[in-house]
Amino acid sequence: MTEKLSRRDFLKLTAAGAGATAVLTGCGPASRYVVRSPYAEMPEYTYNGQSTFYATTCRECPAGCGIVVRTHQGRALKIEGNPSHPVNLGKTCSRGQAALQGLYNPDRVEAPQALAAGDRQEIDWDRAIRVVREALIGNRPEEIAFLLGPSPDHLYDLVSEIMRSLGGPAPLCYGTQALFEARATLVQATAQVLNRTALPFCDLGGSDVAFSFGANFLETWLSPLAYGRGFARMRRGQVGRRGFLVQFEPRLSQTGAAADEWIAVAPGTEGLVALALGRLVAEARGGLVPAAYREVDVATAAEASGVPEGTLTRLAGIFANAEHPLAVPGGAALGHVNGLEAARAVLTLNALAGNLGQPGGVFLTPVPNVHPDSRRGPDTLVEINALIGRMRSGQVKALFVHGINPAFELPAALGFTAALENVPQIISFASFPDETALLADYIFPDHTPLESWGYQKVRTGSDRAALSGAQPVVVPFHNTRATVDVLLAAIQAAGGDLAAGVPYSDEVDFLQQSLLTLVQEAGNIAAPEIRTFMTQFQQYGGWWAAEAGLDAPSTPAPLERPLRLIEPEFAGEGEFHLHVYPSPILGDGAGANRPWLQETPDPMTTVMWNTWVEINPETADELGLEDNDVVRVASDFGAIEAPVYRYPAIRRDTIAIPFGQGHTALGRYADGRGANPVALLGLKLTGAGDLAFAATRVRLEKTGRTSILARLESRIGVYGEGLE
Amino acid sequence: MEEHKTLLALFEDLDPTAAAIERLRKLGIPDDQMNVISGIPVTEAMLGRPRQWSNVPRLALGGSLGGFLVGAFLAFGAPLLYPIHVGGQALIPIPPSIVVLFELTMLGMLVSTFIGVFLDSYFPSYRPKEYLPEISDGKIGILFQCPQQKQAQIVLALKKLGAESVAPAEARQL
Amino acid sequence: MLQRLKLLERLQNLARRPIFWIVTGLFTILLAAGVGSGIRSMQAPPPQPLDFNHQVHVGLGIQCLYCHPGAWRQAAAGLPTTAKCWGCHQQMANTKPAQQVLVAYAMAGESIPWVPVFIQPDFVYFNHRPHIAAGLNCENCHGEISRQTVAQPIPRQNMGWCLDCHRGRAAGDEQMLARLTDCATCHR
Amino acid sequence: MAATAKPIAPATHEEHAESRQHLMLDPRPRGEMNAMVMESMHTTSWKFWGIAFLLGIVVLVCLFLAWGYMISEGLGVAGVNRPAYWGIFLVNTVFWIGISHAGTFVSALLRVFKAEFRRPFTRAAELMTTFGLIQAGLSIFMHMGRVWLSYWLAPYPNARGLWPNFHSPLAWDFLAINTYLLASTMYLFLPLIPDLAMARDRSTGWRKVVYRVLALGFRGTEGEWAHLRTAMNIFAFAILPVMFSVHTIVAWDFAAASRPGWSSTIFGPYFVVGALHSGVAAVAMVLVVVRGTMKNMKYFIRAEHFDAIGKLMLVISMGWAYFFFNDYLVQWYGGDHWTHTLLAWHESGPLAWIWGLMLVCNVAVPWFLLWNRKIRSRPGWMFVIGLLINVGMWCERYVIIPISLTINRMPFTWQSYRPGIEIVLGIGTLAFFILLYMLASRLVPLVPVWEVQEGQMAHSLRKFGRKTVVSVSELE
Amino acid sequence: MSNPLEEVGHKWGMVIDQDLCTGCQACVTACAMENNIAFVGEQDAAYGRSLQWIRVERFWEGEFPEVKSTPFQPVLCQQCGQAPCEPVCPVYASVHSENQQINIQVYNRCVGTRYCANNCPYQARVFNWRDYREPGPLDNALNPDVTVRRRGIMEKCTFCVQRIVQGEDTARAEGRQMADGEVVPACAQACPTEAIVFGRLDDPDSLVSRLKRDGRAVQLLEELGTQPSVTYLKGGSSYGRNG
Repeated sequence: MTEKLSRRDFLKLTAAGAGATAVLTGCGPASRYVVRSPYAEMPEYTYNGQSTFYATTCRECPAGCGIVVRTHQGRALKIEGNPSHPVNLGKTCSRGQAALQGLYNPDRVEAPQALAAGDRQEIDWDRAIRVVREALIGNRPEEIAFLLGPSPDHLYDLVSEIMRSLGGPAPLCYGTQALFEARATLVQATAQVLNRTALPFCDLGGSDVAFSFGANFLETWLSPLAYGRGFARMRRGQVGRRGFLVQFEPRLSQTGAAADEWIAVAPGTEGLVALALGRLVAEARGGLVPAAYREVDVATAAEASGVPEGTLTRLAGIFANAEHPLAVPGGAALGHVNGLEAARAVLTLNALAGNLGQPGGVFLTPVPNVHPDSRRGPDTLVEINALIGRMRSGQVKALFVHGINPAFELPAALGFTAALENVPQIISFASFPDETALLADYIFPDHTPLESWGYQKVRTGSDRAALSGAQPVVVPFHNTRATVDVLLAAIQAAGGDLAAGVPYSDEVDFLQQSLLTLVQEAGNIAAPEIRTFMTQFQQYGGWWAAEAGLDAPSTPAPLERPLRLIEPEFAGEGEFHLHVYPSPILGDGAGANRPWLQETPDPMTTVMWNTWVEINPETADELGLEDNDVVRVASDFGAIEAPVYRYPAIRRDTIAIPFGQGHTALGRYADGRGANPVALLGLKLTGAGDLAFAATRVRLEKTGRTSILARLESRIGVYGEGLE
Repeated sequence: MEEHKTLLALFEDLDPTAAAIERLRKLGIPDDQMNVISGIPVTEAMLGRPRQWSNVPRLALGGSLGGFLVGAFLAFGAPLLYPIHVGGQALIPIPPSIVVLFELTMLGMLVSTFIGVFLDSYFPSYRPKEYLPEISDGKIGILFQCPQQKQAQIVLALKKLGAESVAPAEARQL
Repeated sequence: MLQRLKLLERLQNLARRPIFWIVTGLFTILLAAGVGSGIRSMQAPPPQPLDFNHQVHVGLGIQCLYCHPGAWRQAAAGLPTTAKCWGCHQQMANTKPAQQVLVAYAMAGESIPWVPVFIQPDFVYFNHRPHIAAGLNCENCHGEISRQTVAQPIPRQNMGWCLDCHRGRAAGDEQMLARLTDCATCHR
Repeated sequence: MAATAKPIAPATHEEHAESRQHLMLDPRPRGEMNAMVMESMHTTSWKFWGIAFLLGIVVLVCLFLAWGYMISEGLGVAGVNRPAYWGIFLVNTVFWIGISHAGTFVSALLRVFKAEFRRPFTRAAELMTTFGLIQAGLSIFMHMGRVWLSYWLAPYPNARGLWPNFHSPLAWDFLAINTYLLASTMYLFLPLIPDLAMARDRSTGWRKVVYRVLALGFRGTEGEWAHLRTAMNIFAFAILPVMFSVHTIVAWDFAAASRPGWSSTIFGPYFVVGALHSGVAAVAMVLVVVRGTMKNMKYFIRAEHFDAIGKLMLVISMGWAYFFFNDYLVQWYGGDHWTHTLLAWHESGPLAWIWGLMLVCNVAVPWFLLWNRKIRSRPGWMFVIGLLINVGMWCERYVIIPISLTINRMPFTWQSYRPGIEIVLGIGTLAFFILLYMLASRLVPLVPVWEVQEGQMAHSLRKFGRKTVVSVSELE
Repeated sequence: MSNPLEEVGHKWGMVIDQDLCTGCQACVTACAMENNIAFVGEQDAAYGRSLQWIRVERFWEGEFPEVKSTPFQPVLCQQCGQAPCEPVCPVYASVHSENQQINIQVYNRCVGTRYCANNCPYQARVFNWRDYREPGPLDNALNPDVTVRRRGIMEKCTFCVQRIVQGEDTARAEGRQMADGEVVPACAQACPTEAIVFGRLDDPDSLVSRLKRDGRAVQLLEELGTQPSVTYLKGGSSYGRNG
């Protein structure tokens, strides 16, 4: 017997109602004839005027945080952290908070669409499933390609299974977010140093001195909320000892701003600094300098990195004297041609500190026992490039895209968009009309995460093995369908060996079968059989091990191998290093269509709604650049234009541009806003085969135009403009 | 009772007017049966007339008292009707109350003064009255009631004193 | 010129003619009727999809809370679902027009689009629970619904109306008065 | 003594020729003056109607349409922002209230002190008070975010059980401005009654009807005059403190706020003097226009009047400079960090030119020009100086409101103010003021003839040895 | 035992540890989502018209390469005990809640004089310069417990008073006292480092009361005597390994 306002009435009540009523405040309510339709039959768990909370997983980035969504009469109202979820313990970030604006975004793909004669037409799902079926069985298996996002989720596991069953190539998973985190490089370095193909977990909370080499772990890196919690624990200190954080990076990031010291190292020399520090630490400790550091020359490192030797010695002293020192590799430090070596150098520093598997040290996160045969890390640019090569040469007949927007995210130099033209059938599962979806022949929109079932493996960030669970918190808002269901329906329609190899009736069935392996494991859920397990899985928002515990790396004596760093190399010509970083607010650009993310100020520059070019004020003075002057940033691979932000904390030889804006699609809030810096990136690779995204040089040209950046901060009050 | 007639005598100057009034009085017309109409404020003293009584000052005083009371209600009474605390200030703060009291006292005084003029002068009244437009051109008129039998005598006397005209006053639409 | 001079007099003459007063009177009546109907529409019971007879139902001994169970534990009292109505009505002969309407809704499985009678502006956050908890009866605010057929609104149920009662209940208790007259109690 | 003051001596007499420069010593028969004033009201060229029409269009577009647009769109179309929450609307409000002070000042204060030069232009000044206050009221309503609820400011029993908050200077403002508007309108009307009666006696047609209604049946009996005189005396004394209170309360709106640069105890008198500064300058401008455009006004408004107003302007300018310096010195000497930042922002910020213009127009211009009697006596000069002073005073309010609001104690929020639709609406109020004044000049005798005649009667020449001097007698 | 049903009046307060604040803006977005704050678009945002109730301030110290940003400072309505914004409102739209000891803005009473915003030394108030309506279906996520504001209305942080009132009502309904941390505003709830702590200042044992007694506790513009309910923990961010 619930009063359920229809959506139209809700509009009336809220937006107009509050307004119109206020006019007639003295005269009585203006919304006199609002009609309220109570339910014909009361749905379960729904009470009059009371909110219902559903636990699910935030899918705005690959970290896999648990969230609880407040729903009210069938509408999702607010996202809150899941307090018992081991990744985020009840906390949320901006992007998670704004996920509702994805669900209720006015620019969603509302129904399956087909491109016919250059026109987009809505089709029904039956036809969509026929199209998918044809694409799956009408092509040879090696002519089918799946390009998925970086999240280790159930879709990846299912597609892996399908492709295995078909005998085709494994799905590729990639994303700019993973690229800027240098995931692939880090995973490979971990494999080399710590002997496991996994992401390391740095126990910031247990350390008292942490040196971060480019890892922007408070913004986007790996698991910002987990690291944020670690940072807080470190700052609160163990026994009255406040943790000390030093950040090595050419441009002061938000993490650097929260750190106690920021060392502006020259781009590409972070690894060199790590090596020099290692040697100095070893020397400070006394005794023999390990083999790893014997070839290191501190003076050369100081010269190349621009960090005075005295500073290095001082920092090495702090590191050496710390009880629980920790070195964190990540981000742009690994985005150079020597990125893999840099990552190894930093990880080796931990070995030197002796913190591997110790509190305040480096751990490896156990992975829940679900589809253990799935791959562990994201693919590298080399593999993406190979796919593009196959596409270009017409070897790919059907391309399925989900969870990634390659036309926007991949460096323009790769030529993905051009290669698409040689693919006869492109099927996008995007929920939003993004750049890739608009180039696709079909858009079969998936539900947005809050309408979806699923699970996501927690790669890092939690203190135990964890599988984050997702369930719909509201009924699908539009005529969308879960991609897993579409694939399964197509496979069932295809029948034959394929259907036999992928024996799931629908998404929930797939989930239940996948989770079967967990029923017996000791975890938060004690259920004898899968149905009960599933209920509790939904209730808790996932499964996680009963006991906290991370794996200690088994190291094959990393200190015994001499560490060498190749000279950094840079793509293209220009007087500036280009430092592209993912916007802490917009992430990989998928957040650009959430108006509130657009209006949430960037933490460091407080800019909203736009892209900017950060440049050292002294350099700007030399070039005659003022704030808001639009400059043309050109590399050998492309050029973009954006207004200048005179950023006090960036090296003079570096300019920085946030990634996330510059969409040419994705709806009204993203389209035509800002510029996309991936257009500038050259194609140097790291030792791990991933893109060396920080190794591009660019040139600046004044355009003579100005464009006012919307910033929250006052240029008068913060920079004294007009007051001198 | 004798028959009375209302006459209006017009004069050019102040002096003859004053003399005429003196003369009328001597002829037995009491002050309360005379009135002077002029285009400028001719004071009673100039013409040797008894001082006019005005209620305006009293009304102003009463009005200011009324205004003060309204102000006192707003300043001291209204906050008690729905006590709302703001900014850590007292519910009834003294300095702002003084401002309220002052403004409403003055408002009461000025409004009642204005109304006082209306009351005392019987404004507005659009009934026909004894009047000549020449008065607003600077002439001074004496409006008086005289017994029928004395009329000729008085007219003659006034003419002698310089009256431009002495004629039975006709009530006319102003 | 002279004619013009007599404008006032002509106005006065006009005022003496009956047609003037008839026209003026009609105009005034129309105006008043407009204003009156406007106000009435604010206070009159809105048309409902079916003329639910409260008197009969209460007379049968059905408690208010049976159909509006939200009142004792949450903000909204709630309206009954079609299923709840049908629970009883399927066992009887539904012959009256209103019952026929109910049958139609129940057969179609649709919800009945009730028009709420007691509504507050959107910036007023009324909560039934504390009112019931404070020992108030439904009739205190909703009037003699048990003697009405279709529910009737109470005129001038405005902020002063609420405050009067709140003040009365908190008489002599400073803390309670502070709570019951706090702006945030109703406005957020 | 004559009811119609007569020339003291033939005009040809050389000794008295000079004294006839004074209006009070150049009497004309009342009838003639009446005719002159009536003629000045009725002589209307096509140019007048052309200008009035244009102004009407400006008022319609710039005031009513623009305001309607702003009401429907919200204040976003104006330039107000955080932290400059108050912008040109309040600049205009203060400005117009300042203008409105002139009427009361000239009329009441000079009446109280029996400054005889006031006589011919008290009405012109009082009209400015009323019309200026209307613009001030409009401006303050424009400023409000939800103007349609502005009646909540009025104290009246209501269903919500709520009364206005008299802790708020804005509530005082509401009372004070309303009191002042009512009082000044009544004060305009009372001395107008005899002149309306005069006009009634001399007009025909619809005007006759209007005047008959407005003159309330006034004949000029002893009683009527006595009540009127008493009331005018009460008004002259009582309206002065009201006038002072109005602008002081406006100043308190700022001074009571805890903001750097605003929190100043001297703001009350400083604002009052500032108001007189702009007000008297505006009177000078209006008189120049009235004298130049209306028939027969050269007789009533003479060089002596401009001379006197010029002296007043000079004195007030000095007073303004004194208060400004006082305020500045204390802020400069004892101010905290924020106050010093604010002063630097005034003096060397991007809008420092406004601050400079304020000082030039308010101080330098009057001080360098008004000491000169020849300049004071020339209407053209007086118009320009009056205009500059008004520009200067507008700048002063602009400096105090939006420019000062940029600087607060939270430097992270400092933002400059860029006017938007306020400019259009400001032009609208100016046009509305001029339009109202123009229309009033056709309906209301701009010169209080009876006051002039009364003055002329009271003035006489007396010989002290060889020198002939003016003497004034007290008629009351 | 006192009857918890009759228990009224809490003094709510907040402590923000600037040493823990990472400037991540989660509080800003969370606040917007909870309180139906409208977004204003680029142009108005550039002109100081954004409607965030909480903002994270940061300044710069020093010159490159020794440059550092000052510790992030989230600034929200300080819920002053003696609030300068309250007495200046002519219509009692900005009033002190006796019950919650916070400063509340009654939106439906506001006539938009913006005096309160001028008088707020913390510049914590924002004004609806336009009707920033959220286009459908975005408005599905509007919180029904918070009034949707229209143009011409001043608004500001309320300490999520809707949650406080609801929490109090729930506790009263269940006949118990409120537990520490039972009610938190959206910002504190989201804050990844728990730099924002919320609770009852009238309870000496609550976390917020204990943190407030910390030696690092300061209040913004203390010299003005506004008695804010928000306390900042400063310091500890220089070298200070033993901060």
